Amino acid sequence: MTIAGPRLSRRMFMASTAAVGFSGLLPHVSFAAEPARGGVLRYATLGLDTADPHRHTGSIAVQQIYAEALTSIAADGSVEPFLAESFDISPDGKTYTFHLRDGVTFHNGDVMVADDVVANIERVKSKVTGGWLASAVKLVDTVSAPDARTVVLSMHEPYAPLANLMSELWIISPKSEGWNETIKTPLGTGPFKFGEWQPKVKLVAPAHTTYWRKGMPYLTAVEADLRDDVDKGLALRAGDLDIAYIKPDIAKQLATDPNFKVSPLKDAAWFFVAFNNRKPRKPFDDPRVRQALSYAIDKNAFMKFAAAGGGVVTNQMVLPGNLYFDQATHDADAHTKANLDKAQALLKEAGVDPAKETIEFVSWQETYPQVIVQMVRKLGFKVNHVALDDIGAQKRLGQYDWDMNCMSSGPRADIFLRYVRLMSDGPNPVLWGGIQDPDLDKLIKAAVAEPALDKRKALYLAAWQRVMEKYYVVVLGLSANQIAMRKVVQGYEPGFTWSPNWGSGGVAQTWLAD
Amino acid sequence: MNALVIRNLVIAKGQRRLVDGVSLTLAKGSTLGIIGESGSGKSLTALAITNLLPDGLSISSTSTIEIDGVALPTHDAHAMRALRGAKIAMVFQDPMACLNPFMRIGTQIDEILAKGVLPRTARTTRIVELLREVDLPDPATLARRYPHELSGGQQQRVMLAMALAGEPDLLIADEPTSALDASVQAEIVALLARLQARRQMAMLIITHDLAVAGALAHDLAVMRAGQIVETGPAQAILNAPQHPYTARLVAARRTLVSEPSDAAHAGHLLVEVTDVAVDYAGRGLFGRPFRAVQGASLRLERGRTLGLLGESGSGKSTLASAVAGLRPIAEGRIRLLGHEMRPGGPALPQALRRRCQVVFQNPHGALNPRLSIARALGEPLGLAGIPHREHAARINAVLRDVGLEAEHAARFPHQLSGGQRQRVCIARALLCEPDVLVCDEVVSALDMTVQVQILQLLKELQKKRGFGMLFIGHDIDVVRWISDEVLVMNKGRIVDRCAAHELGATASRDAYTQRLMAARLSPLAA
Amino acid sequence: MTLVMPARTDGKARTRFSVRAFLPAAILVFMVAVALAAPWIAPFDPLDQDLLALNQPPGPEHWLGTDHIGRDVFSRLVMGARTTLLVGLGGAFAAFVFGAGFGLVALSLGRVSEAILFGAIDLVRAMPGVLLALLLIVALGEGVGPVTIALGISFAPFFAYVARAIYHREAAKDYVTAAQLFGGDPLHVLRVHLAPNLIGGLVTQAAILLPRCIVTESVLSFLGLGSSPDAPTWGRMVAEASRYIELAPHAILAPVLAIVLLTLSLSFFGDNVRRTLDPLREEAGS
Amino acid sequence: MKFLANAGFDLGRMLIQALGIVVIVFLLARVVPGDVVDLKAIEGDLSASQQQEMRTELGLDQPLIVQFGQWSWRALHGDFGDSIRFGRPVGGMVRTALPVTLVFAGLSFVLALVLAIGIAVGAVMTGSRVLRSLVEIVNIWSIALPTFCIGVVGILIFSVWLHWLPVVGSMLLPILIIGIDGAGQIVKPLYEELREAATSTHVRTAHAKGLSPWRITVRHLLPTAVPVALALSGLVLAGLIAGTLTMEVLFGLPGLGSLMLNAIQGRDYPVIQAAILVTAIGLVVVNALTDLLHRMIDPRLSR
Repeated sequence: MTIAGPRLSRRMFMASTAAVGFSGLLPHVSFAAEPARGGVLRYATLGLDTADPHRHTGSIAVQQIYAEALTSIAADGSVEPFLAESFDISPDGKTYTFHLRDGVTFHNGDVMVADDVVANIERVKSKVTGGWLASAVKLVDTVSAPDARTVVLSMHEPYAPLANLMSELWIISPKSEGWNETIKTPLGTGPFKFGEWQPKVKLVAPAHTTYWRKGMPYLTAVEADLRDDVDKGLALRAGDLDIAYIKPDIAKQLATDPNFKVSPLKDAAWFFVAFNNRKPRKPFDDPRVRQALSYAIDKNAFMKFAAAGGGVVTNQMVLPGNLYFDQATHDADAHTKANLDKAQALLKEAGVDPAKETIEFVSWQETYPQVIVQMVRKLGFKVNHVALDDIGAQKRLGQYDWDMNCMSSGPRADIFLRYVRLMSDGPNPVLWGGIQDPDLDKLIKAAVAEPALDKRKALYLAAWQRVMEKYYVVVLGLSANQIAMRKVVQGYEPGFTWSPNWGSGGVAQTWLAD
Repeated sequence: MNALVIRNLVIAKGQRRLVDGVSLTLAKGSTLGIIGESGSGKSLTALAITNLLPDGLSISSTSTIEIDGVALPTHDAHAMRALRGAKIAMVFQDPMACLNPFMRIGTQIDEILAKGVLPRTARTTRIVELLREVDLPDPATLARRYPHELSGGQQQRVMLAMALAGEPDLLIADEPTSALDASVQAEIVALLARLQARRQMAMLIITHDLAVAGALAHDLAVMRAGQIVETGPAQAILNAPQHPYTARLVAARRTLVSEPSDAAHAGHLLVEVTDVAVDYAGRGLFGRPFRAVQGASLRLERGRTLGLLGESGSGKSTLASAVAGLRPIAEGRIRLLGHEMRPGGPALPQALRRRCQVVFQNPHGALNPRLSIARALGEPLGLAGIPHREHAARINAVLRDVGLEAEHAARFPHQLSGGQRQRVCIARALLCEPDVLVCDEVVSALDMTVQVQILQLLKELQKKRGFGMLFIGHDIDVVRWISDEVLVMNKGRIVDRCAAHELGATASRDAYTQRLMAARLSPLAA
Repeated sequence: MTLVMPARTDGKARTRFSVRAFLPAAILVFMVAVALAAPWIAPFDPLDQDLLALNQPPGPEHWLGTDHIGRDVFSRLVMGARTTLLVGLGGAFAAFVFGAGFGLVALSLGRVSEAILFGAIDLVRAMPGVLLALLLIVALGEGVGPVTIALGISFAPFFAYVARAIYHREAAKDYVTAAQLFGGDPLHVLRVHLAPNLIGGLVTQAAILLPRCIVTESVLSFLGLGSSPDAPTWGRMVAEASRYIELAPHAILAPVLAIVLLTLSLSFFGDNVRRTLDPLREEAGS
Repeated sequence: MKFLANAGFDLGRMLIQALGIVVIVFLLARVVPGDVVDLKAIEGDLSASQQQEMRTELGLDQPLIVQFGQWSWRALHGDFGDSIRFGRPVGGMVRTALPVTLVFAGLSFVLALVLAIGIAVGAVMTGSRVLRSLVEIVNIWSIALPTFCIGVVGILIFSVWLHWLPVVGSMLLPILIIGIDGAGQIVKPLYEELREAATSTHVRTAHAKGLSPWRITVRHLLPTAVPVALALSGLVLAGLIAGTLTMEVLFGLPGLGSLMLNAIQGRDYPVIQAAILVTAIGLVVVNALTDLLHRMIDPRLSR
């Protein structure tokens, strides 16, 4: 299997953009007009936690501006070549060969060679303790560079998600300051350089003049606004930002405003209710009680609120149209509407008097969990709702002294990153109640090791069926995160993940109309 | 020609008339004194002349005030300002409070000069001249000082210099000496008299002190409850008062200057103070302690009164509170009713403490405003363990003893006059059946007529009950009249002691005592 | 132009006094009554969401409209009176207990302990108040209880200072000295002479701090650390609605007006309390 | 000499106070449940052993006293270490945040004092009904209306509707809001003090001297109110810290307040401590300055 990327000529770029087609929302760009050069793009989505791309532990929505990887995720969620112009996977799924692009330079002017890539993979393997990438790279036996433009990875065992995960293994010049400890000033290959960073305030990224995509970037700089308390909707309207991530209700409001364009990320965030699966308390260990609670939930009403009228009600972790979405399972969803009678009957069957039970309910400080709490109260349960900040929730969930939560989880580069949280030894499983199910683990492991897509999909689906049966986690629906842009922003369309820069789109191609 | 004519002055607060139909005439070049006790309206009359009445007080439209034959422009603020400080100048009671603490002396005087046409350099010279005119030493340096760096007498002289700066035709002096020590009072009175005579100003003196009025005024007006009860030449009024109120005032003063009765016979020894020193803790963490009393010795016997005479800051009150066991001593020893107190020794036992009571200067602060008189008097009874049912009878009895009625028991302190309050305080002390009564300036805050009543009451009670009395005061006449023996204190030391009747400016006395006696203004003594 | 205030005649002062005394007290009583009777007054469950009617303007069904998750603003306002007064009063009361208690203990133990313990109080005072409350709430967890305690600790110094000022002022009074001469022990002095003054001063202080407690609670809510997420307090209503001010101005206006009304009443009420509890003032007026 | 000794004593006391604040915050920050590793675990998918490893790496598993000792020793040498959340030098983060807060707080402080003194003096001087009502209104305004509430309305009107000011980064609106709020906290006591002073004996004397109302106000009335104004300005200053915090959050001003809030939320101990230390020292300096000013203005204290 060879996946080759086009050498981007201008025409090819247009073709590839058109091919995205997935959202049906093409950039409102008149390509007859020559992109204007210059200008600073003020961009505000999520934050930046570290200057060391390999050590990132928080959101990754900014560093793609200056750091790029061998692969990237296209708008439809498929993997596409990036710094590698193509890559091959051996039939046993154990050997990956990456063919590097010619003429890629780091921000210090050095040309990127295969040894640089090897050094990056080795660094992640040996130095980095955190992150989902670390556990994947641990499976790598050897990394070698047969020539200056080829990198070969061989694995212990087949590992299907690798190509996707490589989109988050950023290639940084080993000459970057702090390489041996924590990188302070990363020298990447991205269209913009890592300029001045004020944590939680801003990152100023000036253009990389010898960027590998000829003629790009058009902008002189990107200024990423990293403040998370500012009302981005207001800032956008006041003209303080060009591109911003906004809440669904604001998106609804701005969508009717001719000065703005609102467009979703192509992968959606999913909302779910999870039960305490590691140390379940009576009677919430009884699947009938969990089922009853699920019947109390009106998913339609919830999603209408959470996505401000948008969003999709389903019982799976991905949107319809996604490779891993299963229509039959979707159609069989018993919980699209609330059914309080059935819920009461189930409780009776389980011998539970809801008036005598208090549900310990944990959530973040958001409004949507309150909707679920109210629905559950309708059933007659008393609910002790604790809304906590990130750390507080993390701490509390990890104590497993709660019964139920309502959370959401954002876009991921690969479906595996969603399933891995449901595994017994998965990283940070607390949001999903710390499932401990060897059978489920087996199914997911088998899916991961399966190179053939159809079989892999079937295995993942079987795993998901088991999750639904056991009522470990109940998916409420999905809602795409909305990105709003001022009309002057041209050539930008949100991608699959939070990444603002990928092979067939992003800030490198963006320009300002005035 | 008259400098000031007031006709039918009425000052009201709402419906209440505080000054009611006062008419006065002050001839150019002469001095008019207005005398009266607190609340008589004399100060308001003075303030009305400068149109500086406090909030809420209004002058009736039928009143007229004329200066040099011209009606006061009360409704023209600008014209009033031009008049104030120039034609009319005023000196108030407490010079410390009257001077702006943030400004140099010279600047404060210059504020008046600056209203005129003098150039800056000429004004500087004039300031020095003015300060010299009020007999201040080294005027050039003094002009650069701040008020708090001056003594009380000096401050009042500065006030006078400031008043003179506008070359006034009329000088109003409202209790100009009341806040000053006795020895300074006489100097200021003399200065005022000299200035008036030299400049031939019209002067209006407002005072409660007959001696001051007698020394300064050519004519007198006696005020009572907002009305003038008697006017006439000063000496005539003081020597032969016509109105009964005036007569009472004069009689009160005469009582005090009359020779005291024979010294009481000494009973057994109650208090013996030997070489006592008392310290005040220093300010701040590293401040050195301040020695308020040094080497004081005294003896007080049953039935006798020991007077402690001194000016403010002489240490007399400190010594008294040490005797009462309220303040630790640094040196020496005090023997009170057989119990000996030493530096660092144990405090006075509760049982003894009750037998030595103190009556304070300000009856206002000595009574809790929240407690009725009955409850205030019940406090010592309750603490002595006397059953509640007996309280009423005892309280009524003691109220009668101090000249009050049983109905006063139901009142609150603010419903009583100053004199009545002081009687309550005395009654409260008596309820403890004290052997020693310390009276700390008990009459200083009271009007002259009331002072005499309280002093007579104390003497009477002492005769009846036989307690020993330590009487602290700054007024020579008062202390001399009530005491059997007088100790004179100055700067923390007892400088002189003698029998009360021996207290006089005779050469055998201490220099300080002589100075005090010489400064005494007593035109009525003759 | 004069420096003196226009004269107020006695008659005018008297009528103004009575209105001033009556109205604030009436409003406060009304608010407490509403808080007590809240479950019977509120037409809706304050937590009930009508997800089809978000940010509805005031109308016949929802008298004051609905908020951003479709809850009835009027019901929340009425029920919120409970938690608000509870948090406000609780905070002020906790501050009273911590401050006055700590202060009096410090004072009664003598000069050295006073210096040391009041040093500690100065320390709390010098800490930026919201920051201290913030840390305390993060440490104690959210909810009405922790917020109340955090407010109590942050505002305690005010009471300690008032207690100290009154203590020293009163201790210097001659009647306190006299009480000692009659054989009164410190407890007697505290009971008979200090307590009435202390209570007056502290109650006045509490009336001043009560609205500040309520507003501080709203600031904490705004910063994401208020009382429990669905127990409505006026402050939290303000904080939550502030993001939707354009879509639903009524949802913020209602609690703001309620807070202003409460504040105004309390400030006038506090003035009146001070007046009535201070006989000296009365005397000065007579 | 005594002046210097007193000032030195006060300064020492205030420094001890600053130290006390830092110790309290150090302890309190660590009582707060959760640490930065928990935060990193959420999105970073750290397994339990990875989390433990990271704690050791950051020194979070050492005894508190050791942590405090190490931190203060380095802080004494001007080294505040690296942010454990962002891996940046804390010194740099504080340095970039400080000027924002200094300018913001400073201007708000000045505005508050100017407004409060202006209104109070005006009301006392003219006795005007309008100005006296203004005293009450500004007072109630600051008691009852949370600053963030006014801030939101302000943004809506001036930024979104009128497009006069940007939402993010503009200081004009927050300075106005905090200035008025601060003025409200002190204008009433100041007014009452001035009114009291207006009836004081030395002001009466000044009237008796026939001086103009303007001169009386400036030279006789205002100096009397100085101690109160200074004491009250301490109150404003304390309120200012809370006010700047919410305003910085609302208006996205990258100052000390939002640095501190973010650090608390992220359990970024070195940043919390450094920011608090700087704030505490700032308070000490300002208090010392007001004290000095008081001593300089009042000749009775300058000996």
